Amino acid sequence: MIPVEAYLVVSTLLFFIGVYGFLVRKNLIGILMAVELILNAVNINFVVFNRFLYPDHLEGYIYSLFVIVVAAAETAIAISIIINVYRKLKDVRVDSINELKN
Amino acid sequence: MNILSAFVVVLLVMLVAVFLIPGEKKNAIRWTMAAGSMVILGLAGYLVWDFLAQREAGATDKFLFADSTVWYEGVINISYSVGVDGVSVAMIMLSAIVVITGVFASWAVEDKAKEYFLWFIMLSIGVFGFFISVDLFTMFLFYEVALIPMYLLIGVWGSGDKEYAAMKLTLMLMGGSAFLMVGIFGIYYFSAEDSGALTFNLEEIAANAAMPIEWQRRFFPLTFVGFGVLGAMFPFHTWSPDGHASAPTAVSMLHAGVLMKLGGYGCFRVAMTLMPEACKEQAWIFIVLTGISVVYGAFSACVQNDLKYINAYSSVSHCGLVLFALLMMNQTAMTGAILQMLSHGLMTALFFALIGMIYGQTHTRDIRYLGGLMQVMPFLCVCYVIAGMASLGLPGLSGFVAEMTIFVGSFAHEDLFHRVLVIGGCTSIVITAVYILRVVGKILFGPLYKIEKVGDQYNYVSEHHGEVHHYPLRDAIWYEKIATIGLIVSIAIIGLYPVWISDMISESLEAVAAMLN
Amino acid sequence: METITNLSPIILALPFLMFLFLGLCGNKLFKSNPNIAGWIGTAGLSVVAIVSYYIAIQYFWVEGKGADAYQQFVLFNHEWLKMTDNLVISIGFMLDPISAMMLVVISTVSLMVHIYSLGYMHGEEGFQRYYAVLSLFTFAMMGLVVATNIFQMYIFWELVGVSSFLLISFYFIKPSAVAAAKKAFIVTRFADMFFLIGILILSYYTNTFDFLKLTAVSDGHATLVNTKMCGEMFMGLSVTSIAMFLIFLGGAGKSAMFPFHIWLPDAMEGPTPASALIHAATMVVAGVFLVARMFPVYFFEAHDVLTIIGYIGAFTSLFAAIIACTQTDIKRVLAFSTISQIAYMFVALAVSGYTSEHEACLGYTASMWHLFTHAMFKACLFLGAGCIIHAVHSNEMNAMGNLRKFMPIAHITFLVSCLAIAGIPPFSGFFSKDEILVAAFEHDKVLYACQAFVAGLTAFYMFRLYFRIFWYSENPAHAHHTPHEAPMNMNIPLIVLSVFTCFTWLDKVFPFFPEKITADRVGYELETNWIIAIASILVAVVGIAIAWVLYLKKNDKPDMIAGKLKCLYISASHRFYIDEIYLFITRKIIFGGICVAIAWFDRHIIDGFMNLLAWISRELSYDIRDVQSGNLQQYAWGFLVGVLAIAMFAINY
Amino acid sequence: MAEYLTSIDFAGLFTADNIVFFILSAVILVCGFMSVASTKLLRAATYLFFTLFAVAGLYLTLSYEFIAAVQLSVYAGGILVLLIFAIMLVKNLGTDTETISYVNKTIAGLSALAGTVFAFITMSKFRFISSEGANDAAAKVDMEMVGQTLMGTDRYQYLLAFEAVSILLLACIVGSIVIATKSKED
Repeated sequence: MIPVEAYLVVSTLLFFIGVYGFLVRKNLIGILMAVELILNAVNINFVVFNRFLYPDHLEGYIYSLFVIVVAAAETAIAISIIINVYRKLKDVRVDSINELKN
Repeated sequence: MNILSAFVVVLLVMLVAVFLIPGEKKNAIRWTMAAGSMVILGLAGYLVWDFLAQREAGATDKFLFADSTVWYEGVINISYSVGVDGVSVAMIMLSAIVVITGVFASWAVEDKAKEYFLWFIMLSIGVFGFFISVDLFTMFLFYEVALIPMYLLIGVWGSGDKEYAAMKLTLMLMGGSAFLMVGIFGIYYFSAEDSGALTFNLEEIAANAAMPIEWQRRFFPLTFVGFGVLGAMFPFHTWSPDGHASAPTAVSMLHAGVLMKLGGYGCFRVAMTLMPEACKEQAWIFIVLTGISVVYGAFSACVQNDLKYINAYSSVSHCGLVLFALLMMNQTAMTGAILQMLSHGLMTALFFALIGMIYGQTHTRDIRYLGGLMQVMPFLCVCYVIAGMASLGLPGLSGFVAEMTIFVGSFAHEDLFHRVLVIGGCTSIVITAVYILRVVGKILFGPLYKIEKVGDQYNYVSEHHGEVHHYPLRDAIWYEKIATIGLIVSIAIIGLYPVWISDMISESLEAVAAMLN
Repeated sequence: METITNLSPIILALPFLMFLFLGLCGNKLFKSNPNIAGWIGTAGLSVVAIVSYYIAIQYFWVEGKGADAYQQFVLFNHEWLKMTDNLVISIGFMLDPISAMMLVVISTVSLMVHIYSLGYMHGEEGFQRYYAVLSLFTFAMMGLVVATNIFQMYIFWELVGVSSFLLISFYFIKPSAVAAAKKAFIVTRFADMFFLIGILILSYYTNTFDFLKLTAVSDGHATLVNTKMCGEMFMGLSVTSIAMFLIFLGGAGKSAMFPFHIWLPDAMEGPTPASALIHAATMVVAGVFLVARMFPVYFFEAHDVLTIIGYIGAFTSLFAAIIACTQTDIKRVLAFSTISQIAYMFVALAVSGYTSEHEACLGYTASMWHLFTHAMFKACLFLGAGCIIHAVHSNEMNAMGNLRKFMPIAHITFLVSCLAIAGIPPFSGFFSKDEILVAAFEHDKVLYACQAFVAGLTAFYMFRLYFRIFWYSENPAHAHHTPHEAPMNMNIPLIVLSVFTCFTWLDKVFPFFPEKITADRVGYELETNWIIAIASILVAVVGIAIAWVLYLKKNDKPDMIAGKLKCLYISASHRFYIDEIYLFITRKIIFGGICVAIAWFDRHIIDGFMNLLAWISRELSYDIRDVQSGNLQQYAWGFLVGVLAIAMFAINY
Repeated sequence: MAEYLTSIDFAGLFTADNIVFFILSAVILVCGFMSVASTKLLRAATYLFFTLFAVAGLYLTLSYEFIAAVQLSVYAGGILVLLIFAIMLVKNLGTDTETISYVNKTIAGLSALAGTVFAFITMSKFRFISSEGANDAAAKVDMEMVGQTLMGTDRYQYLLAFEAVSILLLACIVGSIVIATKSKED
């Protein structure tokens, strides 16, 4: 029997790996990937808590489904934005995208 | 409907009416404004009459025409409460006069006239709302309503370095209201610690008199300085010269004439009435500051070259006298202070109106480049002389009544130090004469300067960056005459027959003065 | 009594209404024919004059005499401004010997000036305005003398000040007139400030403004002041003395006593008839009137101040007389002469006693008497000077000479007035001045010596003036521009006034002043002190003789003497540089020093501080703006740290 | 934690379940880390793919087959393909190496480490009580139940959220088309 803590350790580590990625990545796609990691970590938590603590309901289950769906949508939008940005600026590095700043 | 709310309602109706009239129909807008402000003036006249009649009939309530509607109850208790005593009646009358003359003085505004008048009405709403309120929160609300339009009115329709001036004025006054808000909430939360429900109602707070002295000590200076900024108390007066210099005519009139009175009125109504013990303790600090204002403003005015600066510094001096007298805390001096507010409101409005009218033609306010205007525009110049005479305290005009009541009242203070300060304050009447006559002698009298006569027409000749301009000069036209005559008549009425108004004010101050002594 | 009471408001109301009427509608209504405005003004004033005469006659011979003294009536007293229950400013009408006498003086001179101005001011621009202001002045001066309380007096005091300002600046296009008006107003205003402070101190202790209460006397004390203020000290001085001295300073300002005398000579920039009315006959004696009004308080409670007044008066009269000897502008000579003569009146008050038993209150009577006679002959002199100026279009003596041939009426009346001021019997000045000298002699020999010397000087400079105008040498300018006699409406006032001057000796037969105008309002029998009288006549004659020698014909003696006394002469002709000192103080110290410094301080320190605050917050904002870099990862990092911090906080507490 | 570790039966560690879990966790963490640490983007995407795959495995161990399937199809099948397309579309992105300064790495690493430590500490403070059904790891989730939960309107049923998500998806479809379409001016 695998204890709930073990899952949580994995998800925590995965989450902070994602955070690290989010902080260091220079290009937008890399950042997006890091976000996916974070979302996965969260999903693991949802599912695990659902399974171990409230197996009679499906709240965490449904939520992680939604998260996956939203992640898909988000990625689609993000990528279309990235493509557009690339068209305009020929660059997808975050520190070069500062058109709105001035 | 309560007659007091009617002031605000009429103004709101005007606001909607002007809003609905298309911007290019300037005359329609102007006449709407004139009609509306006539109604306001009529209401104010009726209010004075009815107030006196009710007092005559033996109404002894502190605030007459009182009415109250709850706005919000729960976390804080806010109600829309109105009511007036003699002091507020006087202030409402003043505001009504200045508003209507202000409308006529801005008759010539062509640029974005509709928006101008809309903001003008907003400003008036704030002013009237402030004077009719007896609920601290409502009062504060209207106070803010009055401040904000100022920014736009100066920033958009002003002259000279208007953005700077508008920003400075607004920021300093907002800084003042920040103090004020802390003060007001302090009063709210600490005024009823053991005597029941929390309330913003001035009368109830005053009646409870439950604010502990240690809290009064903290909140009195905040509130006083908060209002004092608007009352141009030294050293928080520097918004006044820049602000007034840049503001358009009617805005200067309304600002110096009425808005600055909000400061004095608030100091009296909120700070001193609600926190009398702290006031007694700390009054001397502010007396010294305002005493400085009185003399300092007058001296500063002596060497200014811009007409509006002269008048702004003169306002600092005169408004200093208001707070100075209030802090003397006896009935006579306080009556004098209120009279001075009234008188200064009228005469400074007159001054700014006249300066605006002269400036509108010559395009300069620098007294070094003006001279001999008396030959060119006798009507305006005679009015200017009258305004000057009122300012330097000529008997028969309102300034004398106010100043003398202040001096006699303040000198009745039992403390020698205060009396010596009053003597210091008396010097201002000489200095005032100096700077008023300096202007009169320089720009009105004397030979024509930079003015050429072509046939019957006088032209002002000015050189600007090598270009020579010829501005045609004329005497006042009908709307300018209405504005100035209206103000002069008011000044003269107070000056010639002051006893009724002084009694009306004095009566309302009796209780407060008794409490402060 | 009832008639007087009913009539009395006319004296104040009519001139005021005239002022409003002429001031507001004069220019419009009488555009085509300004003279109507003048006639209306004159007519109005005639009514006022008749009423004044009637009231004065009724008072002195019918109603006024009480059991042993003249009574003080308050005919009406309307509350004007109520400050406290006791401190009430009323506008009222007090009738007592001095106010009744002043009514006569003011209405007479004012009426004469009104008539005279019809001719003198004919065709001037602003003719209506001139008459409006004259009415205002008459109103203010009447209000001043009938004041029932000291604050009413102050009110009208200010009003006469402003009408003086308006009349001096009548020719407002002339910069010198404007400057003179400003100077007059500000100097008197400066003195008025002291007056006000004096009133404040007095009313603080006595809790009243009312003259009747303030001057009530019993047991050799001004009761109220004595009980309330006795023993009050401030910085080692009696508060009563301080207050009374300050009030005197107010009077000194209006009456152009040293050192406030500087405005009066310049005030001659105004139209000459206005100078005659305001700056010779009436307004400038307001200070004397003030001291006379408060005389019981001065005498009993602040006698030291009275002594100071005496010495200030003596000094001023000497000082002004010396300057008058060197001036060449005829109006200035008259102005300095006025200063000198008013100083006489102050001296007279200072040497007066209170009770009439040993003729001790001779000084008081003499002062008022001199006020009366001086008003008449000085007005006559000024109006005469006006005729002359009208004829030769100049104020300078050099433009005149030998005018007696051209203007006989002006000549005769001028001569009469000169004789009067010089103190030659039987003209009015002799009697009043003689009484002053007697009073001074009995009181203080130093003052007497000084005043006697000044009497001689007066005779000298007045006859210098007279000879330079009417004799001396023919002025070549007159050949092609013949001076002509003034019109009748200008000559009538001259004649009327000189008649007043000529027939004052009747007082010896029907005594008026000693019997009716005394400090305690109880009359007394006047005895002439012949020794002093003869001495003063001699002094006057000597003065006239010197003037005769020097100025009857053109010669080089005056220049020679001036050369001998070069230093004195030059400084006297520059009025002892007092103006320059004032100018230095006001321009350099007050304007250049204090005002500029304060204005600089305001702009750079106070305002600078506010701008500094603004600058600091702006700079801080720029710094803080860098935090909001737009860099996503920086935000994320901040977010992370923030979340961690909050979570840490939440978990641990 | 220490107390917890001592309570573990080490002999019983090497069960099939545990071994599977360890392997999956290892894959998740190692590949996850590689996907953020890799300097080449295409490789990172590949590592991400493994991670996602392993997470799906983790769901299976919890007997949530449906969600595992969704994970595979949407994430691994959809999102990742999109990502790879994007990488391909952007010039040189797949092959360029990305250099990241050590300062950034250190700060980010330390922050992440701090977060991890904090999370562990927090976890150690709480004892998670598994309900009884948790032990029944094999208990299957009925697809009918999933369907009813998604479509029902009772308590613990999420029709509204479902609808909201569908609208969101629609919006995303439209939005991404609009954004990605080349406008005529370009």
